[in-house]
Amino acid sequence: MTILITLIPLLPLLGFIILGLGYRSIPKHIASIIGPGSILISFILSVIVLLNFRFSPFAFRFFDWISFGNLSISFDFLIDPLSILMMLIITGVGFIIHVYSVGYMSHDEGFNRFFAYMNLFIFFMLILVMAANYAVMFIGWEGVGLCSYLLIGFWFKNQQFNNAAKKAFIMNRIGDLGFLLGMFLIYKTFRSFNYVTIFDLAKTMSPGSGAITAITLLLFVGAVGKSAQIPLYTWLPDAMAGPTPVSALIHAATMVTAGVYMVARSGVLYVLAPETMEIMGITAMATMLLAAAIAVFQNDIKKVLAYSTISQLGYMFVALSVGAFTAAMFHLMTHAFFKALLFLGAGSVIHALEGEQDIRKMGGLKNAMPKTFWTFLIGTLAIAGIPPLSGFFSKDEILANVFSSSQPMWIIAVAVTMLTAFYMFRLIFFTFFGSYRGNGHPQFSNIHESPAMMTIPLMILAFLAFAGGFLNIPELMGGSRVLKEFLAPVFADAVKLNQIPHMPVPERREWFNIALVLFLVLLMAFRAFRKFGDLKPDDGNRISGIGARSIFGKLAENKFYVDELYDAVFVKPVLKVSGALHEFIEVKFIDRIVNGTGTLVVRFSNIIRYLQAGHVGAYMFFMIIGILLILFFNIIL
Amino acid sequence: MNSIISLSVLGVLVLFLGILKKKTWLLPLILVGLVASLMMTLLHWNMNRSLFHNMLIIDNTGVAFSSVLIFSTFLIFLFAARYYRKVIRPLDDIYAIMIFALVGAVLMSYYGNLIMLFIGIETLSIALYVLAGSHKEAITSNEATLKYFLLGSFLSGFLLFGIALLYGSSGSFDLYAIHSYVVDHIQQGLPPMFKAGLFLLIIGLAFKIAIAPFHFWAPDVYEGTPTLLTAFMATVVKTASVVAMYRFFSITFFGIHGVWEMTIAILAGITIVIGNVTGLYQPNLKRMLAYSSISHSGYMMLAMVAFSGRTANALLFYSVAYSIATITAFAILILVREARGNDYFGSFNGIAKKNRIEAFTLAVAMLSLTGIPPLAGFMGKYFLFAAAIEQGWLWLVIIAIAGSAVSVGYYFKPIIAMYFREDQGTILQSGKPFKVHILFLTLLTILLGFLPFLLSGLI
Amino acid sequence: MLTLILILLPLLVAIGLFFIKNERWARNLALAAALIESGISIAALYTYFNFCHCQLLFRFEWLANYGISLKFGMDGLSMLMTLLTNFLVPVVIYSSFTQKVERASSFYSLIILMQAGLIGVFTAFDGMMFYIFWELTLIPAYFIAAYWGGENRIRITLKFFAYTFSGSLLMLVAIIYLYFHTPLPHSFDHIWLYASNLNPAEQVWVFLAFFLAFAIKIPIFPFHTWQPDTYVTAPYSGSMLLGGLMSKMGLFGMIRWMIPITYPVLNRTDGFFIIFPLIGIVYASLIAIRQDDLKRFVAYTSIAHLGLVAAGAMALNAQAMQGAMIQMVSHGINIVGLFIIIQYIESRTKTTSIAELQGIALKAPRLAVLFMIILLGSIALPLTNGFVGEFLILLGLFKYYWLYAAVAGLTVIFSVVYMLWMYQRVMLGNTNTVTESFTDLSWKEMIPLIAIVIMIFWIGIAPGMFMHLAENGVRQIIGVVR
Amino acid sequence: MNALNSIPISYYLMFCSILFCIGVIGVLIKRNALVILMSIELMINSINLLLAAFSAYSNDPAGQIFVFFIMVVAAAEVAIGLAIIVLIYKTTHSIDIDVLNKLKW
Repeated sequence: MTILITLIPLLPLLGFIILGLGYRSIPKHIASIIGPGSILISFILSVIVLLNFRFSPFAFRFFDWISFGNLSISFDFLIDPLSILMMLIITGVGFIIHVYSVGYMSHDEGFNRFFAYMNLFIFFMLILVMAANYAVMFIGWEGVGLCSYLLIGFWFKNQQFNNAAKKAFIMNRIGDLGFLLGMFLIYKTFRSFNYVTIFDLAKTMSPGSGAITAITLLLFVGAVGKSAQIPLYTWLPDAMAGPTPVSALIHAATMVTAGVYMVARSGVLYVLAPETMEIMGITAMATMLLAAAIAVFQNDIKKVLAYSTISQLGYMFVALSVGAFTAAMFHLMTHAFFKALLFLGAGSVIHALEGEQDIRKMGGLKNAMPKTFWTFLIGTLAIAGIPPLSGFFSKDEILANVFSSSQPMWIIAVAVTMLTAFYMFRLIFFTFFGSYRGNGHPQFSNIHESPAMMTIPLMILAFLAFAGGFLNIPELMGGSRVLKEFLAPVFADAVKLNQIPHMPVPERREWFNIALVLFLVLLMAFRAFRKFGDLKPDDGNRISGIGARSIFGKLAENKFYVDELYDAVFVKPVLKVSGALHEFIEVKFIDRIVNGTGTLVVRFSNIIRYLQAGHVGAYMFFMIIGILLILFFNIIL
Repeated sequence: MNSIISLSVLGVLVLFLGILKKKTWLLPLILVGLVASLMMTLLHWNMNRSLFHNMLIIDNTGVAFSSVLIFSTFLIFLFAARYYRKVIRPLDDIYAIMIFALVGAVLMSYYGNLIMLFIGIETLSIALYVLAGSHKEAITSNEATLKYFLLGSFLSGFLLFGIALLYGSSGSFDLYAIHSYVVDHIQQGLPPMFKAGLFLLIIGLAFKIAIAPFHFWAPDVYEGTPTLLTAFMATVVKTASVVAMYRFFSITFFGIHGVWEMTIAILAGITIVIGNVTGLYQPNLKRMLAYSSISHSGYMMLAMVAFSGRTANALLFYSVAYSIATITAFAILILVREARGNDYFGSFNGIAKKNRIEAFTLAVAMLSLTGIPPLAGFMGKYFLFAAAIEQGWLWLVIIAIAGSAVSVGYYFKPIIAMYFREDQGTILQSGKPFKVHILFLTLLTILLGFLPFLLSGLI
Repeated sequence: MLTLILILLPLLVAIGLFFIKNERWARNLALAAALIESGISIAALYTYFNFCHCQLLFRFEWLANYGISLKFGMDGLSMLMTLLTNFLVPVVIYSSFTQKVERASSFYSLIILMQAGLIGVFTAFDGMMFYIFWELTLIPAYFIAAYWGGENRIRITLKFFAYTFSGSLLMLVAIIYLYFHTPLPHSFDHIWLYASNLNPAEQVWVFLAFFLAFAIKIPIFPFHTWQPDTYVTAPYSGSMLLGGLMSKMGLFGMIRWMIPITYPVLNRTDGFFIIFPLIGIVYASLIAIRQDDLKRFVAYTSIAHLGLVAAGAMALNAQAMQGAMIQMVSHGINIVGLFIIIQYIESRTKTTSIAELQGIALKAPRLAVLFMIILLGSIALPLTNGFVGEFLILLGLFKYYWLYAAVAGLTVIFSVVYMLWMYQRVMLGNTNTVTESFTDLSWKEMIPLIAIVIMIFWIGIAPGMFMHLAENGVRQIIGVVR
Repeated sequence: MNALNSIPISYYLMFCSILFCIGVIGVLIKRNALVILMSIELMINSINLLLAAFSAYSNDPAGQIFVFFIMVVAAAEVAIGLAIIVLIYKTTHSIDIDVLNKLKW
């Protein structure tokens, strides 16, 4: 069994190594078997693991990594419902996206390189979720960051893309520093990195103790970096520079949710730190609101999806901040399905339009590429939360939990839901409805559906996005909560220790909430339809978006100038300081002192050598003075 | 004793050969004679006796140092033939005078009585006055000898006055007698007359060792004197004067400290600073070596200040290491002057390209003088520093290491010129014997660095 | 005995090489000697593990009445550093084969001589021997840099020599001073020196002397200004030896000599002296960002990295010191790798200016990959060698004082900033006129880099052996400190 | 003998010291090599006198023996000195010591 489990991450690694070493020699058709194949096998293995999983989490040692004295960091894997769930999502969705990429990247000369990176990413992601201690988790944590860097900058001819990649890595690293310090504090407090030991010890500690608050905050910094929350979210939109499958896999389905996973994993610690939970809640609120607001005004199809991802992640963090871990994980899963679907759909559109990403130049594609359209529509409905699609259930659960703990938060969450619905429908109307606005290139006539290699994955994901929700139908609707039961043992302690007050909500109220939210969502959808239902090429001001009108719109369209702000506050000053340090401190101060001592001695030498004037008389005189001084000091004194 | 007699005889023989115009026999005879007298000197090893009522005291210190003196002279004579290649006349006079000077030096390392000290010093000095001026045509040589003579006799006047005062107060010239006098009077403080005498004597010796502020003669005289004899001055004279000072202190102030140490310490400090710092600005190797020799006398004073049982040995090792390196440097200097007219650092450019051995030896000599391990110079410095630190003269040691740090600035000039600057052309014409000699010296330098125990445990 | 052979073999080879006229033979002989040396040190490792955990001691009373003995041995630390030396020197020599060296015999004999010196420094258990070999390495380093160096090498190298020499003279005084405070009979043996009893004031002075000497050698801010110029002007082999091994002498000296002898000072000043390397980390990283010359860039990055190591060494706890040891090895390997790559780039494009380079990755994927791996190693990505050490150091520092760890941790961010930016500007983007005709690495050229990459992953994934070696020594020293 | 005793030793000391100092001053202020030579002789002779006095007072012959040594040496020194001065005069046609300062700095 353990061998099978270790194979799960190792197979993608093997794929990476093979493809990496033979990135020139291996022909495409073989690469396109190795790449997805390795993932498929590890998916099957994960399924096997799931099937013979007996509801008792078990950890085992792969090998000893860093160990000396009393410190021992070993490469341990932990298999419990949570990690199994993540493994399934990663390998499953990963495999589908791999398959899709075979079609999508078919014409790219970096084909093998692409799959090598993708496999490497899967490897690290699996390490991240399968780790049994924070140190090993950190391996994955950094590794996925690296892969996202490599994949965002995949087309490295273009320095813009490289900048985006660099930005992503750096911002991730800022988070990672927090994570590291968190780990150190953990080690200092609990003398271990192992989840089990840590949580057992933590349970005994009093809630709100300083150490735990600090730990959770530092870890949360890491999560903020990884999961693109305020203030470290600006890398994610830029990350859309990478190939679309990358955006789907890394920047929607898996990597960006690592933060959520990590917080859920350390749930025990977090419930013991109410302050952290509050901070997390506020951050998440702000993030999802901001991101949703920006998304409404974006005209790049992928950017819209990117911002929607950010806000959905905020959603998950809100759930975490009220201690609704299952809900968060549930939404994580469904989000993985429908956001991957949406990205791949967008990808197929871009593919068809030969790289066009501006939705203002699209339109009327629903006839040209029906499969893409229908799947995309399903995705939209799902994310908008239309029953009975997956999004509805997951969102509803989060909303229910939030409502039971604090109404104001609930109101904001609802607002975000409305915005989500609005921008998603705006997107779909811009893209697929109305009439084609891409004047000339490419000709509407030769726009056609993507190959089966790409559409089949779309359909599979569409099915998942549709049916994924049934895993966890609330009792309210008399459903069975498979996922909740499945995850229950993991979160048992966390839920027990949860500090946030949960007032029971009467059923009628819950039904009312659901109905209300649904109504509002439909309202927004309708409003979107009224505005952008059928866009013609001529009516410019509607096309150019609402941005043109209100000042708020302007701000939002320019992402509230956050990038510019960061540039002015951090980037430019650092460069200036760097130059200044070198010029003034290094060269003109420190080094000048060093050289100065040298020149000083030489000057001194040049002075005193004139004592040696060459006149015998002078010499005698000096000597006499010397003699007199010596006699004076030794005899008179 | 043997050495004194044998050397005097040798000198006379040399003169006879000169009369007989046997030019070719001269140097072989001298070298053999020197080796012979070296042997004779070593025969005295471990026979501690005093001759003529303590006029001469034959002890291991004396034996060791006089052997060193004879050996250095031997090394210098190795290069004599080369140096006087162009001269036709026999040169017996110069060689003879050198040997007589050596006799004086040996006397200084054996003396047990101030009379002997005086005679030794004067024999040495008067001989050197002549040698310094031996290059009669060269005005520089004339100037050198004049300066040396005037300053020398002037200072030996003070030396004599000192001796007289010591005699007046202690009633004897015998070191042991003076020692007993000191022992008696040290409690109620030595009388001013004695102190005056003491310090005048010290000053007289300090002049010979070239300690600031009595060092002024050194650079000028070194520069003006014919190079071979400069080597003689820089090594033999210095060693002899140091050992003379050591003998005086070790016997008259046996087991007594604090009368003269602070004075010497301050002088040493000044010497190290002036020597090293001034050396930094010198344009040519010869003058630079003069200043380096000044600074080295400063270093030697470290051991003198920290007077202990190990001082003699430290001085011995240091003077050997210093002499060997200096002689090497002068040997190369002779070559360069011959080939390129002058010894400005510019004329050393690119020697390493065509004369690898010469460059290598000079480099080793310079590094040894700088005190880079594992060369002899380093071990020498180590013994001095160790002695000084043991006695707690930390500030002096700090000055000393600062000096060594500065000395890198000038000792590396020839190295840089030879290895890293572009070539100037003329190759140095050094015969095979010459190569062998300098390699022999370099080997000694390295060997003493690796196996210091050959010399470190002697006395 | 093995230890003695390890020191003597290169010495003799170095002397022999001087007299070899044929340059091709000279360099091959040098490489052969270096490889044999590595073989011997592996044998030493084998005996160390299998037969005795003893320290392969060699002892010979050299100056009995002055307490100096030729005492050489290999505990874990020495073994680790010796392995590093004997791994890097062949790599350095081999990588120099790709370009023409005039007077090769002298060149290689100096390199081998330096190797002898380094091994002497790392294996010396006698204070005076440590000092002697310490200086012995300086001479070949100086000559290599000054003879085969770039423009205005004379001034720069003389500055380098004088600066480091003054520092080590202070150390000499400190060592002698200690000697006279060792229990009777005085001795330079390290156990005696550890046992020397000084009053607090003396301790401070001795500590300062040591600290200055090592700080200049490593170098630690603000004593680092000789280093960038020297790295730039020195030939590549020289820079590799300086950055890869000579800087380690300082750190090793700290761990082996300074800390066990004067740790009370570190305790009393609680961590004041750690502030210098910490400043150095931030300062050098910031400066590195804007450097245009690749060698200068590497120089500043190494100041930052070594600052971290020094901070770890002075944090006086097992984790940090362990990390420092591992990180010394890793940094040595990585910086040599970087220099090799820069050497290849310059040999093809005749420039080291970042601004002039662009898009090399398009032309040379192999170079790009190897470069990226080494780069990841030096930004301390998990599973590469950089991480293990950096992680432990930061962990230890955190235990010492969390703020220090936070500041030192900035290297996690900065390293990515400057490294990636450099990589982006040099390797990525589209080619320009300079890099138009850039040819990819030949297998011959790849060999040293592959060796380095293997080490990077070995230490990164399975540091067990290295940890074990380091632990053995570190435990002793921490034992002394406690 | 008693005539000698009637003069205290300190007188001799004073006298000789003054003589010595005169010699020193002569050396310092004169620029003529010959005069300097003479002044040095004066110094040495004052020392001779002092030594003689000391030896007489401590009736110990050593002092007076030493005086003879000094005389011999002084003679030799003077011989050399004059030779040198002649040499200088040949080359520079002057015996002013300040003419010769080629060697400096």
